[in-house]
Amino acid sequence: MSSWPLLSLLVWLPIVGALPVLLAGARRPRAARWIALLVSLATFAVSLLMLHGFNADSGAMQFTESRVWIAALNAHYALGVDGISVALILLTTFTTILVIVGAWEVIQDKVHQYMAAMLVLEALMLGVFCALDALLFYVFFEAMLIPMFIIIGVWGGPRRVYATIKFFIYTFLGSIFMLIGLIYLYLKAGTFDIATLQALRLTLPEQTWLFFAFLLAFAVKVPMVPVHTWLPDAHVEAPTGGSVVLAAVMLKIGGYGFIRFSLPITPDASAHYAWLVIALSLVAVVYIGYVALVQEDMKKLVAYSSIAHMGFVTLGLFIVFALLRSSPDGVMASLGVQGAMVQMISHGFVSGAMFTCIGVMYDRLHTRQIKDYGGLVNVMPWFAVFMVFFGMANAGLPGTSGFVGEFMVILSSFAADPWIALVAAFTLIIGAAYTLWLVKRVVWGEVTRPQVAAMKDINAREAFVLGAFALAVLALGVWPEPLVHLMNASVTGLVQKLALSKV
Amino acid sequence: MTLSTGILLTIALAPLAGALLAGLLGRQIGRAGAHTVTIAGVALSCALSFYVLWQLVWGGAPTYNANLYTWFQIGPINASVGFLIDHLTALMMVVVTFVSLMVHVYTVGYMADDDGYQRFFAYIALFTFSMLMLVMSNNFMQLFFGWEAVGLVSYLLIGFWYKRPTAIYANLKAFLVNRVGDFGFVLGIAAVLYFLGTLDYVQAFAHAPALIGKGLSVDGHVWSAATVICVLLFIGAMGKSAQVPLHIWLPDSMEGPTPISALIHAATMVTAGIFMVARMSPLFELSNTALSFVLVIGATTALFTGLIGIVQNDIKRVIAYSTLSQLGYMTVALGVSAYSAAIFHLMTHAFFKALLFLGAGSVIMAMHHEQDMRYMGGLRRYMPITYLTMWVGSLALCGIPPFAGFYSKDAIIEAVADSQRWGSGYAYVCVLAGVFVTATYTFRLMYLTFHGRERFVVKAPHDHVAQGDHDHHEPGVLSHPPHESPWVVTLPLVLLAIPSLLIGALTVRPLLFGDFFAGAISVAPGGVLATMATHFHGVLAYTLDGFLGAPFWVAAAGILATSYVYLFNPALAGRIAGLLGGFYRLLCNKFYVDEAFYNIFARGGLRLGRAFWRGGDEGLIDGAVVNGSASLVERIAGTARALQSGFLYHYAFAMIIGLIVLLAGYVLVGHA
Amino acid sequence: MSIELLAFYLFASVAVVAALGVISLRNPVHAVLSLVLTFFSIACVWLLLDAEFLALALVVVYVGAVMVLFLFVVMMLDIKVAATREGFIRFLPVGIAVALVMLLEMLALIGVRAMRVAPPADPAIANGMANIQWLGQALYTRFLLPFEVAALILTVGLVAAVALTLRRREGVRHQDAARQSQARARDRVRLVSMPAERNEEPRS
Amino acid sequence: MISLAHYIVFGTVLFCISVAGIFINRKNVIVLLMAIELMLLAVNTNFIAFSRFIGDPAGQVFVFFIMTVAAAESAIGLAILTLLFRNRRTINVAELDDLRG
Repeated sequence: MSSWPLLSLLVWLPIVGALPVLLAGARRPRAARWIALLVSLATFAVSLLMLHGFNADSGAMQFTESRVWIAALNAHYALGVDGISVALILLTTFTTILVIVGAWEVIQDKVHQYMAAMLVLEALMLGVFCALDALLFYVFFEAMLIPMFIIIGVWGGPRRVYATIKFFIYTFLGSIFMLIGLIYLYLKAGTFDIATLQALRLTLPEQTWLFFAFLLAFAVKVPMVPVHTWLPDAHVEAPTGGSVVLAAVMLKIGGYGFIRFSLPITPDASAHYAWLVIALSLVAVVYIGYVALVQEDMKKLVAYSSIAHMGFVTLGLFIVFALLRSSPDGVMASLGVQGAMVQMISHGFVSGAMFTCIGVMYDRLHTRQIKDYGGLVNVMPWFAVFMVFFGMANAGLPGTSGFVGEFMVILSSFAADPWIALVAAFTLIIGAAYTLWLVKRVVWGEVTRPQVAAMKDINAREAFVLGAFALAVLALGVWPEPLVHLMNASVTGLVQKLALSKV
Repeated sequence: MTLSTGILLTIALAPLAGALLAGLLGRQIGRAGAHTVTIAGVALSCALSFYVLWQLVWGGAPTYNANLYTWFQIGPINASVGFLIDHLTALMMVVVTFVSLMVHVYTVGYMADDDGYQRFFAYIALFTFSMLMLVMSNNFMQLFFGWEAVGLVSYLLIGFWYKRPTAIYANLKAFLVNRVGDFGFVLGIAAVLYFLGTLDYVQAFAHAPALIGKGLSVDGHVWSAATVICVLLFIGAMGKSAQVPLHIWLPDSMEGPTPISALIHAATMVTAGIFMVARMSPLFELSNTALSFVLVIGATTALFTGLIGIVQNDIKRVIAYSTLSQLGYMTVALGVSAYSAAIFHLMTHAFFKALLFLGAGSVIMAMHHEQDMRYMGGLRRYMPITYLTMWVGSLALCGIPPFAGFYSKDAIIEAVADSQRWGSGYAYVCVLAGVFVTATYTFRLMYLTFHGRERFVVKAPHDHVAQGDHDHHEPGVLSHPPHESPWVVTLPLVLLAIPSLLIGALTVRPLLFGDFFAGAISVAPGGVLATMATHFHGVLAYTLDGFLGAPFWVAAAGILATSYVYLFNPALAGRIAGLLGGFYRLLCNKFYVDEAFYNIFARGGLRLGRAFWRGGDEGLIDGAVVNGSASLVERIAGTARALQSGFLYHYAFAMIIGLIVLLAGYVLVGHA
Repeated sequence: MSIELLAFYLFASVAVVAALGVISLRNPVHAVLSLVLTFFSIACVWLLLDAEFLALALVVVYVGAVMVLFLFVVMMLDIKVAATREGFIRFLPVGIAVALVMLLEMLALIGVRAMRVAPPADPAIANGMANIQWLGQALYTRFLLPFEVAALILTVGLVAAVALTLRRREGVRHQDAARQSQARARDRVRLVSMPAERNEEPRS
Repeated sequence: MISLAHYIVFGTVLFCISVAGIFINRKNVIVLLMAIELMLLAVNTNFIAFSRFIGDPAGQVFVFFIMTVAAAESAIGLAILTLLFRNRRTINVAELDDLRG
């Protein structure tokens, strides 16, 4: 087990697998699809193997491997995972399969390129979650933009150029500052090794600068208000699969970045400016909730709801400091971080499923306007079951995964400050309002348009994708303990790090 | 003898299994299959619930409290799924499963013609599961799970006829208003975890005394921890149990089929809030402030929603407002620490209100889904069983001795009268006036429906196409005369009428004045019920005393007045309405609470959202900052572009002028 | 007033007047000739500075080569004088103003008063060399690399000027030595084997 | 006695005349080129004067290079001018705005 470079296999398998997909060429889309599916299944299998071998009782990095990469910069090709990354890796490999199956007949143009782009995207995202070297992380982080850029730009909607450029420049602008921060850290520490950087002592002014550099990069990715406006546009223009990956995995990289970089490298500055992040998170919950309420485009609505849900992630991560102040044993703080993590995983499933649902509708009617639908339950009963289910999950109903993270974050934020919890809990109302109003207008009611009357219920392939999502959502909602246990040691380790000042 | 985990699991999961079978395989197993599996599941649950109750009460089994599995565990914080079975739980389980079983049977008749037959059975079985999870829970997390799950099923069932715009409006409204309550509830749970460090009931109650002295400083005013916890939790109860001002969803929920109005919106789900507060009695006892809050809210609900009930014409809405009012009574009981009385009333109410709803459903079936009482009248000749059972329910509702409602309601009123808690004076006025109001709307309903002249005409249909179309018919015109409902409908009526008549007298001693709830409900020393118990000298004496009490005479006054108006002088009703003028309009418009909520929260929310979206996202962030920076670059570049005239001499001038400026700079600044 | 100073004023004033002619004369040919005069006068001023080599080089290079080139171009091109002169009056005040402002600024900056110093002894003579030797020694030792670069620049300038003005006119016959030398017999001569007479049936 | 100031003022005057020339003859490329030559000459004069008064041959060497470059420059400039005239039939600068952004 340990002799195998399992993580390298995980990261490179999709890239290597993308080659035959590309070689299958435009004339053999069937072959391209099947190879892509097999590769994604194999990658998932590797990730399961990794899960099997993972020791959840240890908070240390596991499956580590390290080779000199750029000797002049003392940069290493260093990979390793802890509980937090394992959870996100599983989310990535799982989602990719569903995205590939979901695109099966939907994508008809340049199938091989689409599938290859998806696989490469998967590999790069896995790389981000595995990297233990900041430079390697940065390379994966930036490279990830390229396949996404292509996916939106080639298979996207009518305003895809605007959306891609907005997406790219936004993200790039943020990550440039991160690069500057990393270079500073490198000059200071002489290495890009993340663990060393985390242990590096830094003065408060230094930390402040670095914190804001990281904040900008990850806030754009999460996205946090007010740097969120790329997301609705990108989602609206992206093809279904692109939206799913974007919402399910890419946004999580922002949260992951906070966990790997912002919090442990600049704990004092993070503590100092936690109020800012918390305020922005709460704004995300309330303000974005209201904005989501009035959206007329389904994808925009779900995109905005993603922003609101990701607000819980940042909230859960940054109330840690207040919680450590009030109860130094770190239990409540762990609860907050766990909540943020569970929320990330859950949001991956729920938003992925929501976008798949919208994709299913879009494939039939080629519109995403809410007013063009209505009464789907009459013609697509099984679809309605899924849509209502995922709607409920999006609204955070207990028993679905959407509830777990929100619940944990609200519980812990009350301990930090009841007012924070009060505002955060507002999502219960507003989240239900926009989601169920969407469900009401789309699913319920009488069929009023003849086009809707002609819509066919989901086929086996779509049922498989939605069913897989539904199972994941349900499993996580009914029994989150395995996930919590998987991450517990790592989260505890993180919280312990945060409790110590680096000044 | 101890309770077995297997039996408890079976109680909870049997309805779920039925729901899944009927829901997912509905087409395969067919209509008969669907109702067979769900009824079997619920019947099993019901039988086992009775067994569990028997074990606990007569078998001497100790309270069961165990976790089934860990939901999550972070350090010492544990959230689990588990059961806490004591007398209170067992009583609730019996009530829930019994009413549910009755409703299941009844549904076989009521929904016989509906396309969504299997779906309906799946929903109500799922509801039973959720409600059982709620009452059997041993911790706050699972309580919230059940709490929300019953809300979900309620949402699905109110919108059961999803083609009706009013139905899907009502279900959205119900869910959202409930969410407002849940908002408080989840914060309450968070407060419990924060102050008590656990989510488990038993541990939390054990730590409860530690709350004394703890507080939460809000804007300089320190609120005691117990007050914060209890008020927040009670906000949840206000949503679920439809207390003013979160009551607005319940009348609209009558858009759902009648069986669920009986099951969910009368007997069980809406009483979850009452159950919850009773369950949390060790916490509520610590805060007089919170209990006064509960008391005032409950009293207001009891009187004012009852008043609205008087002017309603829809038979189901009258009962719905009556439910609101009765929930108010229960809440009042909670507010004066008479938790047992609340639970007692909850139980009696579950039986007679389910009976009333199912009876109303029977009437509605007979009237071909006409719900407006103005087109009924004189039905007693056509449907005697319904008529008689409805009378049992009505008398129970009015609190006439010796019907079940008398014992519970009288106890509540007496408890309020005895209570010294802040607000109890107001509450006493409200509940006593409420008795009059209750009698009025109940007898009005009975008279309008079953007595007086027939206000409908029977006309044979001209063609057979219109026959099956129940929803769109001329008001007051029936295609064939009303008739008594089939046995699957009347059997539950009879089975519910029996407890409506007897359960009060049979159980008043242990439930109210005995130690049935010892260990489950805790009351601070000197509670009103303890005082009342000292005056209790047997059921018979208690019943006879009832005829001398103020409530009986108030009720009698209401009955007499209503009888005079509706039996002998029907024109008087309109004249009274005219006389009251503005107040009548206020009642018809339900005190304008719906309008206020709609305008402030729904419309206001949308307007706010639009303002945020257009102004904030599109205007400020995208317009000014994102695209603004892009267009700024463009504008600067455009200006700079004009400089590139392409004429050489312009460039030469620029150089020369630059040189001059540079030189001038040196001249002015001086060179080193 | 020494004879040198007198000479300086003479040459300088001629140069200035001729320079003014350069920028103001209507006919380009006259302007070029006026420029030649300026060069000459300046070369004389340079002689007063004991820079014999550069003065002569100026005459040889500029007057002999560059100015001829100018004249050549001016005469070769058919320039419409009127068109190029438009705006002359309009820009005159501005030009004068700019020039005057600049002059004043420069003079103020240079601090002419401080430079009213007598010239030292001729450095070349002081080193016991002629000016050309003095210059040559610096040029081929300290400035050898720039010198070579300057040579390169001149070559590039030469090639560039030729390349720029070279044009291949269509329809004009000209010699292409490269193609001539590449010519092979089989490109030019085609050997055709033909039977001496036809063996077919005779024409009717 | 001819002081350094004489030469400097002379060079400055020449320089300013050529600046004025550029301003006044903005349409005629040939005069512009000539004005530039004149300007270089003024600068050269200063170089030589300083070289003479400081006693360093570098100034004169520099003039040498300037002359070299100026010769190359005017050769190429005139070549461009010829080419321009051949293609455009004009050397009026007012009509040449290909560089416009």
